[in-house]
Amino acid sequence: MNTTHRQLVTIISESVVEQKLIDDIKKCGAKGYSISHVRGEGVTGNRSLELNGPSIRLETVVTDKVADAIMSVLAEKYFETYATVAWITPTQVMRPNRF
Amino acid sequence: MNTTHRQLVTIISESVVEQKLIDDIKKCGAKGYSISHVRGEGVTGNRSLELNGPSIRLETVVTDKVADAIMSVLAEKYFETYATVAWITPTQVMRPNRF
Amino acid sequence: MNTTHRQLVTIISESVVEQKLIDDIKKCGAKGYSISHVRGEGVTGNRSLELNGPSIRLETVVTDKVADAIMSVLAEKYFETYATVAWITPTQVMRPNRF
Amino acid sequence: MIAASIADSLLTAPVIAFIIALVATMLKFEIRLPESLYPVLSTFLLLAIGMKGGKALAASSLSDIWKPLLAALVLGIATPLIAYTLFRVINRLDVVNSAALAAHYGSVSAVTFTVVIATLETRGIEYEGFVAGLLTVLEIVGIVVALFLTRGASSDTNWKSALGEVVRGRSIALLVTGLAIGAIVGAERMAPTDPLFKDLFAGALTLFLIEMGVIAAERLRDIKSAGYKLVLLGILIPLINGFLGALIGVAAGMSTGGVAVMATLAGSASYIAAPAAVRIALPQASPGLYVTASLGVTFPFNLTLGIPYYIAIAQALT
Amino acid sequence: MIAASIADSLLTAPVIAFIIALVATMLKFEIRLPESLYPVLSTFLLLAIGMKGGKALAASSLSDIWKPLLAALVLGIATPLIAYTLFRVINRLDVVNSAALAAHYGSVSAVTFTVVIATLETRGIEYEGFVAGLLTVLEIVGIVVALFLTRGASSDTNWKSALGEVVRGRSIALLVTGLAIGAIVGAERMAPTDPLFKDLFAGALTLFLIEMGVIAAERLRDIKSAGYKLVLLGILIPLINGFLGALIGVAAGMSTGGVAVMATLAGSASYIAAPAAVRIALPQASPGLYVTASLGVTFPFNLTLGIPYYIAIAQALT
Amino acid sequence: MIAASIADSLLTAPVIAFIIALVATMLKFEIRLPESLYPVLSTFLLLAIGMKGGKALAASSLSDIWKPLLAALVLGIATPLIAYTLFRVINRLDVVNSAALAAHYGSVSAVTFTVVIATLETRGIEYEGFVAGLLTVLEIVGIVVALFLTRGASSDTNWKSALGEVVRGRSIALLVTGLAIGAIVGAERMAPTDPLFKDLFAGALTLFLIEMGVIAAERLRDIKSAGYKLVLLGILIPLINGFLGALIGVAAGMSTGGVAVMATLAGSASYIAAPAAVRIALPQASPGLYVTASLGVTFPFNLTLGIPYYIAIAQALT
Ligand SMILES: Nc1ncnc2c1ncn2[C@@H]1O[C@H](COP(=O)(O)O)[C@@H](O)[C@H]1O
Ligand SMILES: Nc1ncnc2c1ncn2[C@@H]1O[C@H](COP(=O)(O)O)[C@@H](O)[C@H]1O
Ligand SMILES: Nc1ncnc2c1ncn2[C@@H]1O[C@H](COP(=O)(O)O)[C@@H](O)[C@H]1O
Ligand code: NA
Ligand code: NA
Ligand code: NA
Repeated sequence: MNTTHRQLVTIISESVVEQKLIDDIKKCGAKGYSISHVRGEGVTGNRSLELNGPSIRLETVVTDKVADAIMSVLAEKYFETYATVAWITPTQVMRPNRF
Repeated sequence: MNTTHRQLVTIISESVVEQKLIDDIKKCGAKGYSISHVRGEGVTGNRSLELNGPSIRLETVVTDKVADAIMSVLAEKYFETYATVAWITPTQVMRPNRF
Repeated sequence: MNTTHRQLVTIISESVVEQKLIDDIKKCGAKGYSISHVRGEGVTGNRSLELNGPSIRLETVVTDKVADAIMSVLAEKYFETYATVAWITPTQVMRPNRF
Repeated sequence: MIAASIADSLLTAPVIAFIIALVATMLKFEIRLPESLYPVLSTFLLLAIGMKGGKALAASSLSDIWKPLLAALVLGIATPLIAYTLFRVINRLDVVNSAALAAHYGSVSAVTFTVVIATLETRGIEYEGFVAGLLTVLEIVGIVVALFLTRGASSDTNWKSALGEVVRGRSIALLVTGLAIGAIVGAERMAPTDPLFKDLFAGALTLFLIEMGVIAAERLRDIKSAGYKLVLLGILIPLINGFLGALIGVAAGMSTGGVAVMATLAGSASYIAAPAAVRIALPQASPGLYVTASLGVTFPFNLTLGIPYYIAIAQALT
Repeated sequence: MIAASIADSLLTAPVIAFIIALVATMLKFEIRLPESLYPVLSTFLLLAIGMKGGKALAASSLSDIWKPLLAALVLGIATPLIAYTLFRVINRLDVVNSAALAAHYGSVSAVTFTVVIATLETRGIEYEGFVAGLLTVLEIVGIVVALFLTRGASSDTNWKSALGEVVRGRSIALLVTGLAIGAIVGAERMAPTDPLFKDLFAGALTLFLIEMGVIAAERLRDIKSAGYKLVLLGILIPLINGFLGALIGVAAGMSTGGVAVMATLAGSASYIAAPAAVRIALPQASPGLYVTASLGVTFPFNLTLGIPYYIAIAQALT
Repeated sequence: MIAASIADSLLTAPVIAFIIALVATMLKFEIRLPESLYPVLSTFLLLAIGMKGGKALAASSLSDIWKPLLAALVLGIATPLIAYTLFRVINRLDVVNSAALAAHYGSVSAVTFTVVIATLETRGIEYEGFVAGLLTVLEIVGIVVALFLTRGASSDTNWKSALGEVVRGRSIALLVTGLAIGAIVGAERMAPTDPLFKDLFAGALTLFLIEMGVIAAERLRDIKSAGYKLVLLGILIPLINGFLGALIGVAAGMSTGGVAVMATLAGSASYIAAPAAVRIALPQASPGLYVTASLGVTFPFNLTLGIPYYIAIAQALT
């Protein structure tokens, strides 16, 4: 089977930033993403906006370069400001041009 | 701690194919799976069947061989026909005979 | 981009054990976690407590040492007793002190 | 008089709710109902329609029902064939896409059915209570006939699972469950549940049509890429099939309201059962065509102009 | 006359809905209600039962209540012991599994309670309004007594969290919240909320029992592997405990309806609070046994034959 | 007499439900409603308020409305400025946090509005039906004015998306949708939907306030870290703004009930629209301050003591 290396970037953040975050990862070059919801705890324990719904969990499979760009944007605009956590996992995909 | 290598296969597809997809991964040798729901965007932007519910996200931890078989089935029966995306991540498990 | 290695531990278990499981992973040293819900099938097919809600899916990004500790606790207190499955995936994070 | 009839049909809470939601969504207002409400409301409406029909069935004899039932079967065969022919000839679509669309126009929209029922009641026009039974029959037959047109094109396994999908699927299952409960328990013993299943019906339908307005607005955006011929047929087929439905309803000896319901059933297009079945049985057909036609064109047309038209023919013919 | 009473109890919307859903699910029809509806309906029913009981409590004096309350406590101790003994002796189960099952039969099913209340009202049989308070007491006591039987077998921490689970858990918490609201606000000032909490009650129960029928059908499939003795005891224990409940109800000086409710509470088995508590406190006990017995056998039995039986004994004894 | 008025306001089902839920949650009882119910109830309440207002609007002329509308605009400008000044001067907060808080006190709480309406109806005090329209205006204006105070501090893009968030956001969108449906369809043709949107209103509000009690209890825990000055202002500002609202309502020639509503709108603080807008526009402001103040202090205060106070001033001034 013929697979190619890509990165899976998983981001947990406040639900109010959903649209903003989608715009930002697209600008970084992400061609697709999937969103679900999670609840949890972290260092800040910042649950302030629960009223607007539980946290979002966004995952996007992208190239190394796009993954880098997304992490930079997160560091610049999200980590300080919103309760945000992110991690990158190496993955293999078929149809590499789709990611 | 004594862990063994396995593959985590994550598949995002249309909700109408849920039963079909479960049958297919079982035929490939998957011994278990977990399903949740996501919404998102991709290359085709194919949201045509949203009325029947949001996309499914299926994950299954399997051996390398089974992962290969699943990807082949996806390539053959799903990638062209249904809005489907999949990726494979290397993982470690205990109790390897369960996967 | 400056990232550090961490482990993503993903645990699927019965919803009744949620609080217990959270307490246990915190004791092992996890600084945060995210929970969502899944349905699925496995070897035991143990769906006995569905009435109390679908399975939980807990993910926590931790150091190698904490990941080891969590797997040991699972082996000791969960694998035999509750319908539980878990896997570990290597990941990269920024802000390593948060995990 | 037709203008007054149109106004009468339009100025009900459900229809106005639909139009306002459609316009508001096009203006980018966020009025989507909570995710969990859509399946709850559709479950409620299907069960409630079924119970109502079941109570009426319990009070009917076979001699009341057999002619309308036969009429429904005839419509279930005729309407998809008419739709198929028109899509092939006028829209020059291939076999598979034409059959996919035919499955939608051969089947029915339970919501459109519900709105015509609510409109008849508001306007005080009587109809046969057992029509919910006909809805159930028509929902299945039309899809089966249309899929039959493509036997060659789709593999056997797909066929079976697609049919299972329709027959055992939620919408038929809930309608039949409601019918059975209503028929066995009977109107009198059902009375304690009336505050839920009867009194809340119009309000629930209004809420549901807010969501449908949002969904239809999203579909409207795809109309341009679908082409003007699809839009044309999305209006023409309801006019033709609806007229045929009215004629056959008259032939079956139904009342004015019953004829209007038959016309509406014949003229409406499925956008829940049919897409799910077609996606499984004919995966190569384009959802961009069939969902846009049934949900983006025919559904809004029926809700606003179609229903007054069906009622008007029914009144002219009976 | 018993046959007529059975027919009278069976032919209500909730019970028929349960049976039809059970049969339809066994025939593989997909009538599962939307996922989000189950918790909403159970919350609604618990709050509504509580409010009703609270209004009645506010109108009662301690002298009305103390005897039935004592009766409930006695039942909470006696019924799990009887169940425990029978499972040990007849079914030859080990201590842990017998205690796990005893916790279920010592506790109660709020839905079975709700159906007996609805049936009494349909048939015009009066009962003490404060029985919802007894439900709350019985739900806890039976579980505690049963878990007590296994002190050695389960670790201390599990004990505490299991008890916390039961006492502070959703079903008790919602019942008590409803009781408190009803008692403090009082019937007169609660009136504006009656269209929701009172009028919709029978309909909501009907909806809920559709879902319960689906769940019970899934459990029925496990019966074979559970063995015929479990099925036997799943019917015998309700008969015995129900009879005892009726006797103690009579001894407490309750009305015909009140005695029927006491019998039903004693004869019913928990399938929500008890499984959750037992899963935590006695993880080594097999859910395949206790969930199958309480939900697959006793619940359907009570809904169809048990309740008419309890009402019949109550009528014979008062 | 004020004591009687307080008792009259407190002893309604919604308020008692709120208090009991708040206390029960502090005692660690698990009475959180199912996750899916919160958005459904808030959608329902907003639409129902809107429809009611729409029906009243349809029956009003511009000459009835223009003065109250102007009054709402004046309040929308004055109340955030007062709040801003007090937080700056008394609580010595920085510009951004003061503006963030001002946005909350300049905007309104639809639930508090709903409770005052329900209370007025229970006590038989008349009010202008079109006040739901004023609610819509006030919800927006106050936030805009407050955000304007920080033009320098927040970037342009944030501004725009925050305003879009408010104007097109769910709560305004649902209110306006309800208003439009009610105004176009009219009271008479809306009647079939009354069992849902009118009769269930008080019950739905009661359910909703159970959930609000749980949420408020969780916020109460954060009060200590927020400081006593925040608590003080969370009570003082409603008293001041509410009094101002009553005065301006009298100046606009409104009825006793209308004046009470104006006072309540002015005195209430937003905890849905404002936090979402502020989180986007002023991410550096601390949610720990603004959510605690509006939801942990002002909301419970208004529900229990604020509303009787607003009604009392209205009765004194008219
Ligand atoms: N180590 C972690 N693993 C998984 N999820 C986390 C972790 N830390 C935080 N989260 C998630 O991110 C959210 C915000 O975290 P924080 O900003 O640290 O409060 C939490 O509510 C969790 O859902
Ligand atoms: N790069 C991606 N990363 C994560 N999820 C994706 C990605 N691309 C597509 N998806 C998901 O797969 C679904 C179908 O994608 P597509 O077939 O490309 O339209 C989308 O709706 C997303 O939920
Ligand atoms: N191989 C697997 N991959 C992903 N999820 C699994 C797998 N096996 C089991 N699960 C999940 O874990 C739950 C319990 O599994 P089990 O204890 O094997 O019955 C199942 O219901 C699934 O949700
Ligand atoms: Na049709
Ligand atoms: Na019992
Ligand atoms: Na205000």
